[in-house]
Amino acid sequence: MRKVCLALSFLLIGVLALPVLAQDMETPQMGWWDECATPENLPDTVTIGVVFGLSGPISVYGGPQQQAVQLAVDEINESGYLGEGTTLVAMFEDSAGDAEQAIAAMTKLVEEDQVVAVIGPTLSTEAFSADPVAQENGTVVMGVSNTAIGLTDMGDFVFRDSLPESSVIPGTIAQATEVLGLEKVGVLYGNDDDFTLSGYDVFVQALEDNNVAITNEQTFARGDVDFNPQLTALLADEPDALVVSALAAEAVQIITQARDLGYEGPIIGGNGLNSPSVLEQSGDASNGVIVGAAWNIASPDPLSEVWVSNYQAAYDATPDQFATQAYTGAWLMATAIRCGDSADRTAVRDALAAIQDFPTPLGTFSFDEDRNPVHTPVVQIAQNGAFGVLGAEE
Amino acid sequence: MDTLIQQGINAISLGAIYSLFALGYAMVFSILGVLNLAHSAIFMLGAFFGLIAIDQWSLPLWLAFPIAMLGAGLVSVGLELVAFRPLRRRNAARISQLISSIGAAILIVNITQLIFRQIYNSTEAYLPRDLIPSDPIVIESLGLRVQPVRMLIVVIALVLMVLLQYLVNRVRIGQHMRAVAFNQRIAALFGINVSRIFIFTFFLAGVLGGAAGMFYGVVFLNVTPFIGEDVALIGLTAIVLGGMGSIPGAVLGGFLVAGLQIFSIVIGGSSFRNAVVFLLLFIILLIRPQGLLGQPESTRA
Amino acid sequence: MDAVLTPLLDILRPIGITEPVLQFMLVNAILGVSIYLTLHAGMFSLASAGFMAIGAYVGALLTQQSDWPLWAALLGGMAAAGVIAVPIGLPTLRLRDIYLAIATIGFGEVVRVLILNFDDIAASVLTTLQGERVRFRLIEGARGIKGIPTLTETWHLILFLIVLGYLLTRLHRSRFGRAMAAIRQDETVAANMGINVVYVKNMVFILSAVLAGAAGVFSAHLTRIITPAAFGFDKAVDILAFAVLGGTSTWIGPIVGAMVLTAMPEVLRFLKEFRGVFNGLVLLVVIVYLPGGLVNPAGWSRLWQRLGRAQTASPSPSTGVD
Amino acid sequence: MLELNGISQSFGGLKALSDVTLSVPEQRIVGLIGPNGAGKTTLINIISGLSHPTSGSITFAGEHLHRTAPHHITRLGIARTYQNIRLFGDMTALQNLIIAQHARGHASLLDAVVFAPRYRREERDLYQHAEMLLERFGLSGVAQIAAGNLPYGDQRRLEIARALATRPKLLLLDEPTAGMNPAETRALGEQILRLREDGIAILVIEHDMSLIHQVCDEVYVLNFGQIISHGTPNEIKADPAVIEAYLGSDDDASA
Repeated sequence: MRKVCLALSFLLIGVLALPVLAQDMETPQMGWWDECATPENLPDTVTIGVVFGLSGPISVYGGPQQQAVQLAVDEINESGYLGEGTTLVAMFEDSAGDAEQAIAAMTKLVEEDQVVAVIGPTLSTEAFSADPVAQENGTVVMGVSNTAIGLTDMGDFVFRDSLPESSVIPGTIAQATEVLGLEKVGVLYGNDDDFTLSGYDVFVQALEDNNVAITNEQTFARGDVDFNPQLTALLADEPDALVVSALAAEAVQIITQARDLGYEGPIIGGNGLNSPSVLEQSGDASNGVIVGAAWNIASPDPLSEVWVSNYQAAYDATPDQFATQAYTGAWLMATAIRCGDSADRTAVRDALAAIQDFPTPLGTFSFDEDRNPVHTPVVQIAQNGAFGVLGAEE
Repeated sequence: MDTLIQQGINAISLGAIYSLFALGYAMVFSILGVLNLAHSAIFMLGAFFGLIAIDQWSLPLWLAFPIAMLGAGLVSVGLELVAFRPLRRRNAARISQLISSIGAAILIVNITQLIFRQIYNSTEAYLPRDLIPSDPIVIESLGLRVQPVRMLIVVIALVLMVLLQYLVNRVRIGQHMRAVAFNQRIAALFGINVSRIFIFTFFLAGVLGGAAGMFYGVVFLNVTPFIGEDVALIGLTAIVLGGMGSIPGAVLGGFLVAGLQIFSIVIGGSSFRNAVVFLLLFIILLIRPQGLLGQPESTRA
Repeated sequence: MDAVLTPLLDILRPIGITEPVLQFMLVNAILGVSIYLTLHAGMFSLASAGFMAIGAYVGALLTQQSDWPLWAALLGGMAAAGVIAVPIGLPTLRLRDIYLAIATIGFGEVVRVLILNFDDIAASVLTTLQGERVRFRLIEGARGIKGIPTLTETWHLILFLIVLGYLLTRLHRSRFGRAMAAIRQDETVAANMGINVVYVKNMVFILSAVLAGAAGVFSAHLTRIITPAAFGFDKAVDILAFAVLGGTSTWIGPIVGAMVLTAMPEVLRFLKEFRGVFNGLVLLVVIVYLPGGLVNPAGWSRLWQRLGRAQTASPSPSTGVD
Repeated sequence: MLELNGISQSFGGLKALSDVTLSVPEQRIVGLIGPNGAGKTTLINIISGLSHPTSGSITFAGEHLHRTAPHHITRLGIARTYQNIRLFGDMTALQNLIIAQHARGHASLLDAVVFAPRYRREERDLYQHAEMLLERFGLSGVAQIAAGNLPYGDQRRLEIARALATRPKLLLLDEPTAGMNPAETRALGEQILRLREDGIAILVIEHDMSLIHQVCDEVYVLNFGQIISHGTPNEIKADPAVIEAYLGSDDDASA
């Protein structure tokens, strides 16, 4: 299996060097999926709406997400994925991380612009505000970074391609406990943020399930930059590992400051720590950071590698997990439109729900009956500035 | 005990940043009687200019630092000219000036956001990690680990504060500032160019705010157009705690808020730290409505 | 009601104001009036965001957990905000100006922190009482209360504002309203005129809290989810901007200010990434040229005169820069 | 009517008043004179409840005023004016007089909302009384002008009218003629005398001795926080202690 992958990777590098050839050769790249025929009944333009946090602090995530979707849309149009003469248009709206603006943006897209489907919003809290607007209008809305529990319970038009924390973290803890022999840990989490707090909930449950004791819990608030007080308190108990539920910017600080305080043990994190900036910015300090996530930049999946290099070529930056999920989301949406051969909202919903075993940068992707994603998360450990599979070394 | 000393050092270095930031607020307030809510944007610009100087122009830190301060100072003067002076001319209520400063802050943050996107294709960027040697100074006997950058900040902050104190008390323009703060009309009668003093005050406030922002960037490396929001409320709390418009009060307030935040984490966990800060503020205001080092209100009337 | 609303929305929709936007404009108008009341009695209070949070949480719990109808939850949320305003106002309203502003912001911050930690506090209290570990989830901290039914309808808000407008006109013609105005102008003299300053200030503070509570209930039943982050320092400053941009000389001002400031980001959506820059620019320019706010005839006529002068003197360009 | 007994007041070690005993009988006009900084305004502030004495007692119409709130004192029947005019500048002259009748009214906010008969009757009465006062002080013509825009003399008279609008039994006037010319002063004196006929007792602080002579039944002299003399205007004028107190001071006491 591994050999096949390796071979594919080599092939891919060659393909990248000769993009023109790639089209002809039908090598693994997005859009390569032969389960449904090229659509014939689509209008000249199919417009999908995209709601991301493009201004304010949330734009750190929303900005790359927008670029990812745009990249996907360009690829889809160039490859004629929706058939000759059909152009996919993404209409972007900013929600600024604010529930009211998310509702307004969603209403504008769904009711005024009459888009076929919507991707977004960036935050779970925005999704809980705005997704019902789409649901009430019988329009598909797909979260690409919403990890909160119960999101898709809002209705049969609500989808997401982002693995909820509850599908990622338990595996991470189980594996880490096994490999590292954890007995007691200190927990540090952001308690004023939905994302980090839900992550904390799942961590605590998972630690309990694996009989790992929690010596001390500390919290921080979004925008905090000095974690010395919390870390000093946590490290006083000499834990086997630090468990951290934080977003990227805070995670960098936590990792570097913990190392500065002399802590050398493992640091276990969730989705939030899974950002290229975490590794880049914390340098050697990141050695021993264990991350369970839906996707990682080091993923050996050939589609993932193509995606990363395309993104780098287009924007001169490395994509993070949320951007990858946004990119995948756009492709999933296009695939639903293609396979449904219709720009009708309900047809798109049905076609999307039917997607099974679709090859994506996230791995082989399916929706379950609750419109949640099914694919294998990865548990990885940072060594010398790069991620490797946990337990695989030595 | 070891942790307590360690936390004490944390509190002092954080307090130094808060104090420098709060000083700018306090100086503008002492002269105008108006809160400059755009001061947090100036703080952010300090970090931003520092980032540009180091990351884009590859300048050394010792050169980037004055550039950040100067840049922040100049934008601060721009604030006075655009957001405050026209309103003063129209005898507008102070509350209108407060709102115009909010408008200016929104403007600055959004423009910075656009520039960020242009340069970094993102709304965040990081200062290089090896800017200052990060090997901590270890004092084994006390079990202490101190990052050099933190010591550096405390030292530079103290130097800046002493310089400011000297300027205000010993130099002519500083004395003119105090005269204008005491009574504009009388100061004008004595031949002091009041509008020049305003500009100078805004410049100084901007320089100090920019320095605080630059420190913040150097310590925490992560720079975004929004870091001002993190300190806006803290700075306000510091000057109210210390006494509005009092320069030593702002310094005291800054250290006090930092100390409280950190020790409430040590004692009761970090969930309540801002609540603890505000409860203390509340109690102090009820006992001393003018803040710790502020002048009683009756003397201003 | 629909007969009026539908054509109104048909006019507004092309410029970007859909029904939800209109609803938030109206909710914010209530908040504008809330802070206007305190400003009109000379109190620089920024507590409205905190009281809005209290109203939102109480109202949401009442409809969601106890199945109360909206009108009952509205009364519940208003009452809760009003009751909490009493112990807050009594000590705090002795402070003035910026000190009062900071103390009330502190109140909002404490409310926010309490909401974040409410479940933990309750859990630890229950744990000590019962002697075994108890898990408690009600307020949900930063996760927010989700799935709040969208019970607020546009006509509720319009009706509420109409009634509020009537009450405000009557207020200004009542003893109480005149006492408020007197306190704003000179607290000492007002006391010497036989006005019980402490009583009036506290009553106004309570009324302001009750209105903010109402806005909170309405808002919670529009946004479907409430999180403490929505009621922080930013919100407090926003509410202040509603009142000041609109102008505080009449009660119309804060309503207009709130509606304009709420609509602006939506109307400016076509500017894409320049939206935020323009938003700040508009706020700055309006307040610089109309320091008394949008609803302030004297300010407009002064501006008109200035423009007229600038035009007649246009040959020399320097006058425009002045 | 008003009895001050051994009033002392100190501000942080500084003694502003010491052992001041003074009384204002019913239907009398009592003058209070003294050099600048003698503590006259401090005394008025204490009587009107703005500050509380360190020691001593105040009785008004048989009631003991101990730490009584200012609005309560007004309701008991004491009204005052201010040395530097403190009108509600943004409001019209008429509105100033309406507000001053606050304690007279009883209509609640609810009455105003539903236009209760009580509210309408009360409003009518308030406006009538206000208009009566405006006429009495020759201000009818400026009723609708913002108080802050009135000429100085009008402002002085409006302030007295506003004090009267609270329907006091005792009126405290703090330098009512400051800034007026002799003719205006004379006219104001006439009006003060007429107030006495209406049954109002008056305590007047003045520098202008001509007014004191014109209106006062008796005079107290305050110097360095102490009463140094008490008697009829003529007795005071002859008191050597008073002359000494004023000597050397660049005061306009003899004007």
